[in-house]
Amino acid sequence: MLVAGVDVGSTQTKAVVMDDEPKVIGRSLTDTGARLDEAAQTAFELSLEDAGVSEADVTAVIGTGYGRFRVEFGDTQVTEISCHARGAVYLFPHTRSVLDIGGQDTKAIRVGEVGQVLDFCMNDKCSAGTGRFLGAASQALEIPLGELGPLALTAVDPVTMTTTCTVFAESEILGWLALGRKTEDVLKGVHMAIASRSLSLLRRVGMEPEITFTGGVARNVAMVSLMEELTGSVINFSEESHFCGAIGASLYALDRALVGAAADAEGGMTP
Amino acid sequence: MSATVGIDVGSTYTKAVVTDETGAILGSTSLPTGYNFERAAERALTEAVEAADLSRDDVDYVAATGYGRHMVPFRDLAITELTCHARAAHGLFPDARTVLDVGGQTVKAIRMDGLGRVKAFRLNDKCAAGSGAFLEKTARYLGYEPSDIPRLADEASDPAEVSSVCAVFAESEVINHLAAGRSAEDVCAGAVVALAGRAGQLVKRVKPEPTYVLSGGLTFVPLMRRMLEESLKVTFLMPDAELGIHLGALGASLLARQRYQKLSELSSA
Amino acid sequence: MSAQAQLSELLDGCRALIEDPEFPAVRRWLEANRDGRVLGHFQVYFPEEIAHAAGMLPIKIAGGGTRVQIRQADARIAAFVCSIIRSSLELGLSGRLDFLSMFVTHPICDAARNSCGVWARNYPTMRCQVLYFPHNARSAHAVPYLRDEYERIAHIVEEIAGRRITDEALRASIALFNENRALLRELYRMKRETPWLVTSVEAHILARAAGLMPREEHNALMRRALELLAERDAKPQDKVRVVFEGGFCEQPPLDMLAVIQDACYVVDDDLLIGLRWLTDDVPTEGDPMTELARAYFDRSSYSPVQRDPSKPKERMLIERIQSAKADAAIVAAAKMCEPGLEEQVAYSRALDEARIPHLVLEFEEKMTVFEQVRMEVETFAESLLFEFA
Amino acid sequence: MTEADASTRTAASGDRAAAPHAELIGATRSESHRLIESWWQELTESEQSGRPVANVFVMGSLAEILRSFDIPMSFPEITGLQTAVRGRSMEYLLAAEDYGYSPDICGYVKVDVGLHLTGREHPNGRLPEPALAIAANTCTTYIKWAEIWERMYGCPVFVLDLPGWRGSGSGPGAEDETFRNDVRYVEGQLRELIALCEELTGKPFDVDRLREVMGEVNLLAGLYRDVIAENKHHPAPFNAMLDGINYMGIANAYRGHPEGSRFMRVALAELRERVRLGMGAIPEEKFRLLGVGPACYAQFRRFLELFAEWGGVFVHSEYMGYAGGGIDEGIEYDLDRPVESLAEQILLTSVRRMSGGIFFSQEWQAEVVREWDIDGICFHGVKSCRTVSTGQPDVREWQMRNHDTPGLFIQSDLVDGRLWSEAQIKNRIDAFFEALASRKAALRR
Repeated sequence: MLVAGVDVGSTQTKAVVMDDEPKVIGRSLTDTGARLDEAAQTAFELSLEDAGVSEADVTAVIGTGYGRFRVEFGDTQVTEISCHARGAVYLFPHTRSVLDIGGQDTKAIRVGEVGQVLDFCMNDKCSAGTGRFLGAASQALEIPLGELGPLALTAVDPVTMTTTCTVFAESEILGWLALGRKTEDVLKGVHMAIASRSLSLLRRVGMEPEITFTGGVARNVAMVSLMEELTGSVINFSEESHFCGAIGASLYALDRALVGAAADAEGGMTP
Repeated sequence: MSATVGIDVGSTYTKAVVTDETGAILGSTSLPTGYNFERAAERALTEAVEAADLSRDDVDYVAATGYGRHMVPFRDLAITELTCHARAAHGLFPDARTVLDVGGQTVKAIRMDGLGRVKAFRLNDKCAAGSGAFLEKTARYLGYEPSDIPRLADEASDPAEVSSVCAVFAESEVINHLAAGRSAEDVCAGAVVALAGRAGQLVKRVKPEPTYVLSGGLTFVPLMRRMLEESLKVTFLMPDAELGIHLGALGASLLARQRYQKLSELSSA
Repeated sequence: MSAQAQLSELLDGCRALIEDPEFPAVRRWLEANRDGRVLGHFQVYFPEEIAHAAGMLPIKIAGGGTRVQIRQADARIAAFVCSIIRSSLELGLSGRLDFLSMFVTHPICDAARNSCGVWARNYPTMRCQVLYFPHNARSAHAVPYLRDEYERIAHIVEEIAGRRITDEALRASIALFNENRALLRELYRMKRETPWLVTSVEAHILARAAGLMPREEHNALMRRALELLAERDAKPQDKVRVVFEGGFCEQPPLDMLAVIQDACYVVDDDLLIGLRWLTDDVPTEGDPMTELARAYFDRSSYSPVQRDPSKPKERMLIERIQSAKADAAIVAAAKMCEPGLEEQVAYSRALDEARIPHLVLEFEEKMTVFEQVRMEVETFAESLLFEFA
Repeated sequence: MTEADASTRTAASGDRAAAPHAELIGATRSESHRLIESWWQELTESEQSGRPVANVFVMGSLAEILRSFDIPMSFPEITGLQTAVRGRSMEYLLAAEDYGYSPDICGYVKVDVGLHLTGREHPNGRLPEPALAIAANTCTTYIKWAEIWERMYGCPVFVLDLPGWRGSGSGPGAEDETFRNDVRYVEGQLRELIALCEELTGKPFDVDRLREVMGEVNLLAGLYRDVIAENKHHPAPFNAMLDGINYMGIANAYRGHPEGSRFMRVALAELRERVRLGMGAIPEEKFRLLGVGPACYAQFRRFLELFAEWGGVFVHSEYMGYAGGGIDEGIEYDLDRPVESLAEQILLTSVRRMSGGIFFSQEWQAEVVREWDIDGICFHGVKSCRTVSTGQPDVREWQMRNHDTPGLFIQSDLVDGRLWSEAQIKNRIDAFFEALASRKAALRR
């Protein structure tokens, strides 16, 4: 039996195909762009290709992310909070706290052993779009997103960035540069601002180890090392972190498919 | 020949304008500021003077304005761009009393007197900042270039409502309109309507008087002007696009002239 | 060492003190007084004499400014609340206020009243108390009520300090704080009459230090500073004279004051008005507790968070502008500060009527970028000074 | 409140509410509509006739004294809410912001100022000029708000100091010395208000009329408590964030007026009929919620839909406590010493429910979760109101840590639609119910 999960984010759309072991057998990553329904369809088809299977082989599909309602071919939708929780525990079974710094929202989730959401909290209004701090820094400093982390780690005397508002992140970065501060010190300041805000969110849900990073920012080495320093515990992250939402969605799809199969076996209607 | 120069050192572009005793524009230039404000100002001065086919010692007074106005060592005076905008608007339209500048990061509303002197002004408050940048990001989300905004906005049938003042949430409203399948034209027009609404509100804060002048980067979108005129029930005079970019530098050059004349009267008296 | 060198050393020391979120002067006092107890009080005014008379050290808790990054307070405080509430809680949650035996806040605004609940939940052992100042100031019952309220706080202080507050001790404390207030009034006379001798930033640093060190030390420091300032040879500059209004609770960053003083002389302000709330000496005869309570109403300044019909705030502001012979006013308010932002409209309308030019500004204690503020302040000064601009 | 008490209470008053028939269903909404209509009529008639009207607030209106002088009361919080529910608040917000008020301050204040700046033309009728303003310190913005009218109309402003909860530890009890001092202070202030009302109306104070009004409040408060208690049943017969708003509106506007208690009896009869028929506030009740903080009135229908779609109903709300005037646990005025008892009870309800009750509400919330069998708490922070919103994240975490009660935290505003972000709020609400569903499934297994 095969299932799939499609995570339509504000900037990128991720899709994953899994078998019932469960194991990931196909994945894809595309830019979301203006037409979210098309992005979902394309990502799904690419993941099928990657898995070497056809759409008919897939029993259930679940959409997640902000564009979850545009996954018209999906059976139902589940929010990315539930999916990131489930996906994080799949990737790292001892996960008890999950942190996802997304393009629009930042989420801190406390999870049970089977990936159920025990408590969650998302960023409040004035600190929305934390994930864009790094985008603002990359634009202001003209340095590719991927290189920000390693450069920040070389900082000696980081600036203290006090702004909460993302709209002013760029002008605060330019302000520090205009005062002659070194690029890596400003960059570490940016990472510290994001890390301290994420810490506040984790504290709102009462964080417990192990902590797992999911979503795009998870691959930023400086963010991981900073959070390990601030939380005093190991942070799990992996190349697969980017697909955590889609993995979680496909696991929910698997639950649905298994329940359906059991019901069919008894001859009853799926609930 | 006695000329004066105004240099507007912006965070992205530096502009310079040379004017004669009558206030006529002899030459101007515009170049990327880069990282060194002083070098950009120096190059802008040289290019503008060349454009006016004058020499450096024809220049009797230099006024600097804009973000980097304090980092121009060879200036005679630093003046803020608000004061310069008002003076330039007065220079171009003598009976102008209210100026609205819809720029990239901030929106400025100014009321002035018959001599182009600033009487009252208001800038957008912190939560309404980043208006210009928001419009550019909206274009990118729609998969278009900022230069497409004017066309898109004009072709809209039913502008999507973008109600949030905060640029971060306005952006996510744009994304979610797309998620709900709204057309790029309607979403783009919605963003312009929101910005025009807030800029218009700012004008009311300075107890505006006719006649009205509109300037700033976002005026390249015709819908912006139409919405402002509709909501404020006024008609705006507008400098032509080329001159619009140089308003700050022009105002600085005209004020340099006034200051130079005052000093020469004092020294000869 | 020359007088000028001594002055800059004194001022640099003060600046380092007020910018150090670890409260070094308090820790030095605790080392010298092994069983000393410290009382922290939030904005705006607190009758510090009551704590001092029991041997406690009263300390003004007024936010962490640009030096404290918020790591824990945002887990407790919602968005849309001013920065001083958030950073003051952060000072506590990060352990920087572990020396406090008691923390007192006041019903100045809804955010401050609400945050006392947050402090109490997060510090079950620390005595968090609300000193309920009356807003029905002209009621015949207001002074006796406030006297009972001071008495209530005094009993808790006695219990913590392990020492009774005698009338003599209270009168002595009142005399000490009278002297401090007189020295601050002298500093503000200098700001009004010879603003070129002391900058707005320097005056603010000297005044703020009062709330961060034992008042005896601050009196000595102020006497020395005033002598050195008087000897300064600085010449007057052609600058606009303005009054800065809006610093009664959250403080504007020092760098913002620096931007303002580049363009204008700030000849009077309401910065940390709580430390100068009583405008002249509290009588040291009669029942000291009643004198303190009466002084709160009858010998006090004004602020958007005290309702007193006999002190209409717009008239008081215009009097402050006229007595300081200022040409204009900067009417500022902290972001998200409900009382400050509401009063800003009343002040602005009243100044329009009185034809006094004024600039409306928004600020936050944690601001580090001043591009827009600099443009607004310079434009304002230009429009007043240059007849051509 | 046993069944016997209820029937004796209704039988004693012997009106038609006792008969258990279908026409009871829906009676409450038409009654509240009629009463709000006639309250507005009294305001607009006073505006034309020049009869002195008092601007008051829901937390500490002192209706007891005003009604004994027959002074009509205008509630700007209620009239402000009404503009938002009818989708008309934006024009008044913009009028106030054009006048100079900041986007950061209370939306109710701005809607009210916008109304005054545009000739007091409210969608429901023309608001009168205030001849008197009463502002208790249960919310310091009340005092700033009254100062705005003071400047506009020069009307006298009476600030009522109600010293609140002094800090950690339990609130004051009746015997506590500080409380006795506070009661003396409040009683002194009430007598000063009585003198002010005598001057304003030219009528002498009538203590018997005050006793009569306070007796009515005792009745109203008892019935209001019984109405709230009906939601302990499964399914809950009314939605605290919808019908509850009507009950609070009447409890304020008709506090001390016979129509107030009569309305509560009609509501009680309908609720009991609904309980008897098993009629819930929403078709299929799956999740019982406690609401902390008000709703977003600029998107009122959508706000309720986002919860109802998941079968979520607000069974109780902190809002019905403090914004109902602090009578949700009944009031026992001692009519033999009216003014002193009024001072005592106003102070106790203020400390327990309206000031202390908001900042130290964690214990009360935990008790409500037990008694009303609540599945989760929805904390709705609004930019306008720092009184209710500032400490919400702390209380939410406290509830989870100490009682394992799930709490949702969402944010928007009371009346300012510009702060309603549909996608973000829906995302959080959906995730909350997904978690509640898996929690309930785990309990079943």
